[in-house]
Amino acid sequence: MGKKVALTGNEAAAHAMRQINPDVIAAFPITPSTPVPQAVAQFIADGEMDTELVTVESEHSAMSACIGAAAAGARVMTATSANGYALMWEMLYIASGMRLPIVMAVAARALSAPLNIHGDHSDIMGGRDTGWIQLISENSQEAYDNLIQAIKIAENEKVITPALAAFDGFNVSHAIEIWELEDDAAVKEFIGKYEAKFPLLNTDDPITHGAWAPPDWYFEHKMNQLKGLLNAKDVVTQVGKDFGKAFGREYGLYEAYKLDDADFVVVAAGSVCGTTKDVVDNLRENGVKAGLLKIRLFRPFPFKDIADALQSAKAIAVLDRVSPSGAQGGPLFNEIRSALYDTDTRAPVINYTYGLGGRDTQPRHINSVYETLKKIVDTGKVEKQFDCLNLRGAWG
Amino acid sequence: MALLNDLAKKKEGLVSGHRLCPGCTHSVIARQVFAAAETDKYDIVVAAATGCFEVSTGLYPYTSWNVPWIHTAFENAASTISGVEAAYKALKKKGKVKKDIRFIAFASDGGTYDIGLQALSGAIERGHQFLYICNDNNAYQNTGNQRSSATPFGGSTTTSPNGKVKFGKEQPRKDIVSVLEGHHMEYIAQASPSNWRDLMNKVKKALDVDGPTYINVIEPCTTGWGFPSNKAIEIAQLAVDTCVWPLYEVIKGKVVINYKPKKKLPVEEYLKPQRRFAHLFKKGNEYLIEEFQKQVDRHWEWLLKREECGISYFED
Amino acid sequence: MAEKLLKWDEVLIGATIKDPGNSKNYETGSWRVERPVWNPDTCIQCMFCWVYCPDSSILVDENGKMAGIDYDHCKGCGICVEQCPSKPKSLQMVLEAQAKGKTVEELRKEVFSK
Amino acid sequence: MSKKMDIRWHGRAGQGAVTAAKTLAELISQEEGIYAQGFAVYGAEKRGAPVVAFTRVNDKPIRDHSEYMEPDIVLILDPTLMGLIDVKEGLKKDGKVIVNTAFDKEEVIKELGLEGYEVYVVDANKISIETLGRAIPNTPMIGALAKVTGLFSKEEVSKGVVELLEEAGKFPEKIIEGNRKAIETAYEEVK
Repeated sequence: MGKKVALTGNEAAAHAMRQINPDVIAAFPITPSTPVPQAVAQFIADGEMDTELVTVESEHSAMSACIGAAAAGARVMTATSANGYALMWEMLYIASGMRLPIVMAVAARALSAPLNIHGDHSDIMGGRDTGWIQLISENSQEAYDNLIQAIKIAENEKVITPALAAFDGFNVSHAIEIWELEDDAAVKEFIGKYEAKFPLLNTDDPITHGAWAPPDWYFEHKMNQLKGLLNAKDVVTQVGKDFGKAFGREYGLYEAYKLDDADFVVVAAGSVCGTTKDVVDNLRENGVKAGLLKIRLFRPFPFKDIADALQSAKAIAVLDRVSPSGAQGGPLFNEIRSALYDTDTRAPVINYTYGLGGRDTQPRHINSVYETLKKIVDTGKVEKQFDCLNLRGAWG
Repeated sequence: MALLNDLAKKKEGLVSGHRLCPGCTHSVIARQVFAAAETDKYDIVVAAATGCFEVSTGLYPYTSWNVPWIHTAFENAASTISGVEAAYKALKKKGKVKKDIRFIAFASDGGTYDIGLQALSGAIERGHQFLYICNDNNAYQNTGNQRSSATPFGGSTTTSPNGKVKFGKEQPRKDIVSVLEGHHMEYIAQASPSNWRDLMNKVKKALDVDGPTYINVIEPCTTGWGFPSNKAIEIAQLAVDTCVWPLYEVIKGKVVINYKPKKKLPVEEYLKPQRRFAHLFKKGNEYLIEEFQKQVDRHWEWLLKREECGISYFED
Repeated sequence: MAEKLLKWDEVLIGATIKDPGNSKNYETGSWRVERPVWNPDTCIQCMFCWVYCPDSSILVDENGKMAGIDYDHCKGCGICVEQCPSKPKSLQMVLEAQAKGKTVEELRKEVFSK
Repeated sequence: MSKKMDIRWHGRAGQGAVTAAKTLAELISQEEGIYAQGFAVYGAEKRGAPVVAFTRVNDKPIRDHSEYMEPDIVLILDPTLMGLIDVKEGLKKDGKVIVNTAFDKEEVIKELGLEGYEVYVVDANKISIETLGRAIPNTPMIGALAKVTGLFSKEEVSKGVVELLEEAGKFPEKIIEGNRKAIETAYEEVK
């Protein structure tokens, strides 16, 4: 049986790491994920885990050391945020291209400039095409649960691909919440033992890791890699079910909150989903058929499943916690619109950017989104395809 | 040191079929390194930085490596090997790895003096066991001979070309050994493949250290430096005999010079056979050779003085 | 040897290579313009050619002695000839054109009988 | 009685406002059927700068992650902050204010313009100096909060904090005992 604890999202990630007790963690401090390697270092200092902690001199070296350790045959984890994640960027492609099931906790944060240490999704969305599995958590409980599941997903024989479990910087990373910490032994049993496929340290069978592939070969390797990433979808479902059996909290590819009969649907990821659920409940009490589709698995993007889940919607608002940066909308918006293109019921889809650099997104802002959706359905007209929440000055 | 006949019987860590230029000394150095490693006592695992050596020896689906080998990127051979070494410690502790393993990283000057300096410094400071070998070919040769901070004064490269108003690289090369000395590691050395016995001695010593060690090796580049492919070893020897490339060790901070030429040759002897220095011999450029000689002399004198003073960081 | 071009679902994950030292199957001997020819009669077995060969192309017998040249891989750089200390030199470079169609023995005679 | 309440803590960086919010959440996590969330607003404050921390208490799991709050209760850990901050910002009409101060309640009400609000005072600095030897007002303020809100009885709150300190395993017996006394004294003295 687990026990109720009052700990932050970062502490949740650190406890998951303690229980997983990976062979190697290589990490560099960066706000807001710094408390993760700090807590890990303390666990090691107290003899509660025996991981080799490599306190590297940069995030680039953090991911490089993770890759070296994973190729060597170790189970490997790390944590980062924002600019640190960006500094890893080159190595993120290399980790996935070399098929090393490294698992990373990301306390998602805004990227400079201007410098800002607070929560948004600029980092993980910037790295969405690095070939990593991306799970996004709503709260501390999910940060903990997703990190544990990420190990099983990443290491699955059909997948063997690195995975990250993200949670919002500060909103979750630094918020104390009450959640269930499971038994050490139960977690250990759930994740099982790890055997690397091609360990470098097996000197009897020397392996070459990281050869370069000329045009004759590169394409085949990248598509082979993509297959592994795509295989993660079914594995995420299976591991989510198994997790439910083991710990009573089942996970799917996404979470449908009062979605079945919803006319007005918000699609979002991360901690704003909790705030949105409160708003949905409130609207439902007032007879408004509001619903939420919470993204959990962002990469690989389960477009078919999500399009199916959105069939009842009469109008959809997608919330992106990142600037569209010149695209037609935010990355989540583009995925959703694209997924719906092949379905018969193409509800109008609008896009909001919200919460950049830790800007507060309150129930009243979410409420305004549902009001806009209602207006779209009532009038049949979309006035603004793209807008911002809680931005000073009207956008456009 | 064993006879070459004995060493020649050993299984080679690096085999033929690689795509290095004819006369390239990258592989010569690596072969000497493997010949020196006491593989009856330990196994070797190698990490490589992106560069000529890496692209030529790990071109899918071929590998020239007979030992476990990993390449990840240009600037991080040191951090990659530190991850491998951390995994070794972890798995050894858990009994999953039983053998004794020593770690070697190969990089060139680009991946060491420049883009890889931070990762190298970090890995050394953390104290991982690895021998870092810098095959110093004085420029970014893999991308076509662009200047690096290891390019010597006056050297013409594709980004420090000799021209109508410029004479090649205007700055002296970075003294990487001195940079690394600040880490107070147990063993640093400079070697040349021309002096194979000396190089092998150094490799053997370095691999005996349970911590980070570094050997800076001159790697004459027939293509980038501009000399015939059969002259590579001769050029290396001239670098040693002119004291352009002193053979020395820094053992726990104490300088030991391994070779003092009976007759120190003038730098012209080293510069002349190389196309990259050809412009220095044009009329009116004599002052550049004088400056080159001055820089070499100053460094050599400084090394001699340091050897003489014999101070170590550590108590012996 | 022509390599077999595998399909995307046939390659090992992560572009991993499981066959150590398989570059031996790639013959760089074809790059050669000149080739070294060895004369065992004057060879002093110093093994300098072996220690300086960039292409591991000095063949070694079970006693660790120089036994010839691996022409499948030797790129013809000429370092071995340059570094050969015996007097007269026990290695000489000849143009590939000159070597064409001749056995090692025939060529050796031709080069070293002068 | 619904246990739903929103609490705002004002202190200076280093005084333990965040720790107090965390401790309260920890106390609540031991109870069945009650939930808490604690967070702070982070800038780049160094020691001494004013800080704000928040605690949400509810009888349902707390999902809202926004920072916006109309508090039911405001705690002021540092009396010197009183002129600098707007204590009343967002405070509900029937909201309560608990102030760490040596002044009388009437003086505080007048000073802060808190007429119409339920104001409580406790000299947490004096209490912590007497019990712990240092002015660390956060634990006594938890005692005062327990009393004012009725969330915990005196025994529950002092036992709860003592257990947390013991569990942490890094505090000497003297400190733990001092904290127990501080909480109980503040519980009794808040008025």
